[in-house]
Amino acid sequence: MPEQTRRLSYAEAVNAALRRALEERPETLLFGEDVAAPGGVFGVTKGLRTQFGDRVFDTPISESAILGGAIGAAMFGRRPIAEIMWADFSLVALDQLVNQAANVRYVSRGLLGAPITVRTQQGSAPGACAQHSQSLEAFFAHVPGLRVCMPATHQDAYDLLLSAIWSDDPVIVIENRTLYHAGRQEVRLGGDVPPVGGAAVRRPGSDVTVLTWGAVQQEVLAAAERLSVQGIEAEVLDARWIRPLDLEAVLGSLARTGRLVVVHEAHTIGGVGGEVVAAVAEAGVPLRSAPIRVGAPPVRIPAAPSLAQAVIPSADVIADALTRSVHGTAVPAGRG
Amino acid sequence: MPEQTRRLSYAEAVNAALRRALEERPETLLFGEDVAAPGGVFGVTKGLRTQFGDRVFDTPISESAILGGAIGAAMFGRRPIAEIMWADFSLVALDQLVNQAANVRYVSRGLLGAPITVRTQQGSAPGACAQHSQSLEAFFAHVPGLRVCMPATHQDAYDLLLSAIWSDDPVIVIENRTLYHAGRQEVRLGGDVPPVGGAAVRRPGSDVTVLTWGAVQQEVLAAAERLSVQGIEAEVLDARWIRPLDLEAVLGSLARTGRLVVVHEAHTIGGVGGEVVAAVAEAGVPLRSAPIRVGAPPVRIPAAPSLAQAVIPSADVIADALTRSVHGTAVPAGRG
Amino acid sequence: MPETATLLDHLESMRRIRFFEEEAARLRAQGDVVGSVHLCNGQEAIYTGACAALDLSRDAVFPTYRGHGWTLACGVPPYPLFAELLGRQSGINGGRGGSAYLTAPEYGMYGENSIVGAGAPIAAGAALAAVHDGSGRVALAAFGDGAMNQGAVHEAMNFAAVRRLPVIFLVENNRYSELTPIAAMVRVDLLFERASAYGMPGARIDGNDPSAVREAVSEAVGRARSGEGPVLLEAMTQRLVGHYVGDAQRYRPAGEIERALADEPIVRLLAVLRAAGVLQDELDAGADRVHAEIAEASKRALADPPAAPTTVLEHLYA
Amino acid sequence: MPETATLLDHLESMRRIRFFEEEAARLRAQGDVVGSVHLCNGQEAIYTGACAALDLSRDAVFPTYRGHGWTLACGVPPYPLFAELLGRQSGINGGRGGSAYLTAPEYGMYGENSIVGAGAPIAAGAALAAVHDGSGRVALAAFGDGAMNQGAVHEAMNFAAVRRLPVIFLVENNRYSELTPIAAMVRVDLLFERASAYGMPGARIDGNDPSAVREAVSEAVGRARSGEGPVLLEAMTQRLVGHYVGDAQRYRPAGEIERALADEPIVRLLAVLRAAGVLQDELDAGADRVHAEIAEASKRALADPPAAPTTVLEHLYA
Ligand SMILES: Cc1ncc(C[n+]2csc(CCOP(=O)(O)OP(=O)(O)O)c2C)c(N)n1
Ligand SMILES: Cc1ncc(C[n+]2csc(CCOP(=O)(O)OP(=O)(O)O)c2C)c(N)n1
Ligand SMILES: [Mg+2]
Ligand SMILES: [Mg+2]
Repeated sequence: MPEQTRRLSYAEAVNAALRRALEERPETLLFGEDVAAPGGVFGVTKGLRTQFGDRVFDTPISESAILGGAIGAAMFGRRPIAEIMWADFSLVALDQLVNQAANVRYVSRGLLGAPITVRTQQGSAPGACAQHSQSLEAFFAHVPGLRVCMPATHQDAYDLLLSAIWSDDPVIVIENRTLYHAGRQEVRLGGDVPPVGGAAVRRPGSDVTVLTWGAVQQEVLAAAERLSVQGIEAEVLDARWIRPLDLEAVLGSLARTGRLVVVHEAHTIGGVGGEVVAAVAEAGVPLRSAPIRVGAPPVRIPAAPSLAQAVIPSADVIADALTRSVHGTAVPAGRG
Repeated sequence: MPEQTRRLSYAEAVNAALRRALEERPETLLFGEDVAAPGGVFGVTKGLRTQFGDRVFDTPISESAILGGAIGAAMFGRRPIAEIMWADFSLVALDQLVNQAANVRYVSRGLLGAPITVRTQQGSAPGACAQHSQSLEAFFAHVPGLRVCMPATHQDAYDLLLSAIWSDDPVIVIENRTLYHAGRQEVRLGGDVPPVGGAAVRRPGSDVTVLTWGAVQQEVLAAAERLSVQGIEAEVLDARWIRPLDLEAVLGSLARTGRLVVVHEAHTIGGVGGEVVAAVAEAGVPLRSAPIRVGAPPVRIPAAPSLAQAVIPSADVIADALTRSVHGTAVPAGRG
Repeated sequence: MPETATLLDHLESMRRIRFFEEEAARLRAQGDVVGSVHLCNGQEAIYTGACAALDLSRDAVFPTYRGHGWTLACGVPPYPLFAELLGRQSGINGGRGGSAYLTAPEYGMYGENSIVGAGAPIAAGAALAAVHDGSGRVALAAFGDGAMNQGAVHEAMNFAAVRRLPVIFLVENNRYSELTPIAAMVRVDLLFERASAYGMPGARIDGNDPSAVREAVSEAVGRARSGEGPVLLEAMTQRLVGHYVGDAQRYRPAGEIERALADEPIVRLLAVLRAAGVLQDELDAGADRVHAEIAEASKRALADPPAAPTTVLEHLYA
Repeated sequence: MPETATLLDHLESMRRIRFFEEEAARLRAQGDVVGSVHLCNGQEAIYTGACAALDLSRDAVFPTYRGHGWTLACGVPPYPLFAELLGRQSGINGGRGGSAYLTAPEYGMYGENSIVGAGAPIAAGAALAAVHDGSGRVALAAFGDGAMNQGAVHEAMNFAAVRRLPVIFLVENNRYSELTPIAAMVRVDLLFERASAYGMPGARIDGNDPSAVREAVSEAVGRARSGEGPVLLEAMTQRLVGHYVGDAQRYRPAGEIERALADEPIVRLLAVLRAAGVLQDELDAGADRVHAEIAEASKRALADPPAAPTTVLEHLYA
């Protein structure tokens, strides 16, 4: 597909990627709850049923059938793109991803594969209940055999989804519904489909490295701008891919900043931030202050905005963590 | 129940705890697949159906019904003990633990609770396939509202299970089938039921702290003994409870040893070992060498023993990690 | 046919639900309530009829995110319910549950569930407890037609049938799953027919007639209390509104909602009552009373302060 | 009735499975094979009959951990299968799958599944692919009676029915789930009766007669290929052995296995062949041939080296 640039919303960028995949890869299928005739509960898949007919269809409310169906179709040569409306709902059918999709290639030593793309979205949004607010990337990222990405920009909504669909491995693409319709941006369409993996620098800086992923990136950038006024320059890295994680990029940045803060919306305990901090510590990189994880405290996500705001990482909390990291009020992370 | 000591297998210790709970707590129920008439596929629940009748029953192969049934019964005042035969199988019904059990108390602000105990077992055993070999504690440990323990000794098989049943929170007790019938030990029965939480020192040492949990502890102790001959004294801590994690015990030991190795059977990437190393790094404890995680490499667990042995942490691999930690061949974990 | 007094009670109950939903829609449209709000306009007869058949001092219902009607029919006053939707500290769950996940066990309302089908095994579990505590309690699991294709519902029904649990599975069949018609969900849309293969009775009932629902649920409760096990009831009804507030409903065929408006439970019951000789004035007076009650509750809740974050970390563990 | 030649083929196929399982039991008892081994002695007619009805150059079966019989019936030679059980490098999956999770897609055997019921939606997905690639391929999902109560199986059946997918759901009803009889699993043990409410045909068939299975599956394949959608077949059979090698089977009523032995597929087919005039010598010669084949394959596999750990990290990702 020839390169072109268009102003699109995040949702339209996803739609453009799906349209391109359906056009260029005849073996793709797109299905899930409300994705076809209604065009998706968030309008992301609008127009695809009309353009591609039966290759785009609505399913019953049966996540095991959706995911298992995708796996079986992939084993038989299709390239299914399945939607799980909320990441929270994947928990009724996680078996199909962990015990099934992740094993197909390994056990058959490559005779079979399960090149499925699972599109979902997650996170907190005003008024959403505890069963519609979780950030579950840690569940997927712990599974050998799965790939996991979390596009946080309009461009990545397009690029990462295509990388996922083009990949011959099962990939979980975790979008965020608060981004879908939050304004339009220039998005480069067409061109080569990027390979899986690789972090991106969203803001260069020399004082502290902030690794983040998902929609909370906007809070991180806001905090970084705020601190810049105070002369603290944070380098903001967007992991983009949670598995594989681009540790080299993190270590490269740390070599310059010597300070690490990891920010995600998910609960800190057992979250992927722990993996990052641990990997850095194992690498033995000298740090000038103790690493800091910023995420949700140990609590369920309450529905009332006044309560949710108190637990979802905000620019304030992040700025505070960055300040502590730089002013080293935290105990230094060990001496040789 | 009066204190007494008896020689029991790990399986008999579990059985004794269940019997005590069924005797002392009339509101307990025990159910799951093959647990009643057959006495369990591992013989763990033998005799309980005969002694307690309908309070112990066999269920269809319906994990969502088993776990959801436990939650509903708990909401109505029972204290169900449900068995999920393999932790791998919990993935067909994880929703009931994460989206349901974990939310009951929080959303109702304590008006309701879900005091369920889920007994399961996990890990690799000779010949077990990739769908019967996973160590999934990281999935449960990431969920606010759940408690998670992994008894690795005969005494803990008894004590921790009782703590779980007596707890008013949903608790996942992860046993290990390779321990069930591996010999008898003295087990103290009766007495007070210990509260939830708390690590245990399995072997004192001054050179390096090894935090571990689950059956791999035996490999850790073997490695520690081996190194002792070479003059390296490892302090082996059994976390026992993965959530809540006894970080104080770890920090206390590190204050003496200054070196950390975390060993678990689960995959290292995204595993609970990352949480431990990250929490220690955040605490800013000065370490004399970089922390090391030992776990399964990124791969599915193959069935052939010769292959499984190559991926499950062995005493050799652990001893090597301990040596690297002590001889600091690893890059020191940062200078102030 | 039940006596007029009973029918008037049903009318008031259904109006309370309808007027509550109309006010909730307004609050959502205004932005006082945020997030997804799923209204039950048109399905009121199910909640009114079923709750009239239950003994909520001991029985319990396990509904879905579309649960305002169930909550009101269980006896929760409109004020703390509005407050919950509004995220107020005075909400029935202090704002933690919100519109789609609130709970009021003290009224026999054992919690909405925002995971489709997940409430069915939980209700079966409550029934399991009832078998063992000898309380004679009955659990009622309510869910939609689309939920019938969720694995957990299947497991719950088989589990309840094989163990003869005192649970009632009540399908609110409005023939839509969110934005998708039932034809895309099942090949056979006679959902009650699934019951017999599990070994329990199944029946399709008129979900727009509170008396019919009450009768069917009463019979099911009787069976359950006497140890005869579960029942599957398929209550035929319709949504007069979108799946959520803001749903443009482009997917609904022309005339469908208009036709539904002619047959919806309140319109129907009003006709019955008029035919029974109840005066229009009396009926209007009743409407005014409930309107006033709702308006007052909404106003009061709106005036309350938002949920206080100070205690947000409490009650995660016992 | 099929001609004698066909019946002799069925006999050889069933004997290959039976003798393989007898040798596998010996290898497990000796400790050459480790871990759980689930044998299918007594259920051979299902695999032989079903595979005879499929075109395995394009169709595919999705069986369970009790899958040695399916694997052999699909044409996988005994040698690489023994080698897989033994964890040898020469195993059909190089030892990665083992007895309970092996796969041989090149033979139309799309993998055992050790998660009860999980293969059903995957088979439905393969059928979905067939609808789109115009290959006319059919998928067959095989699972036990106990799996019928797993949510994923329910979802798969409804999904296949509403989308008219070319998939056959074949229940191997041996009336046990591990150590528990079917009475604890379901209230109605006529499992095929669940089919009609999904909108697909369902039938109970004689799972001890390969010809009956072949006929029923052929008809189902015909329907599927011509776009008429899925079918649920309940093949009545029995386990002549334990759930796994080592299962003491204390849970089985006295005389049950003895009765089963009188009606098991090989005994029955031998009687039919004798009645058709086939000489005992010919039948015995056939048995000797297969015994020799199995013994040779086992011996050869035993002599092979264990799976080499050097490549254990390969093929996790493409
Ligand atoms: C497991 C799961 N899958 C999907 C959803 C998203 N979802 C919420 S409501 C709904 C439609 C439910 O339809 P139905 O069961 O008929 O109930 P109704 O909304 O019509 O009352 C869906 C798909 C969910 N909440 N949970
Ligand atoms: C989801 C899941 N739950 C439980 C098990 C444990 N398990 C393995 S086989 C089995 C019994 C299956 O019975 P059935 O479906 O009748 O098949 P059969 O073994 O009789 O062939 C059970 C409960 C499993 N493997 N997966
Ligand atoms: Mg509906
Ligand atoms: Mg069976």
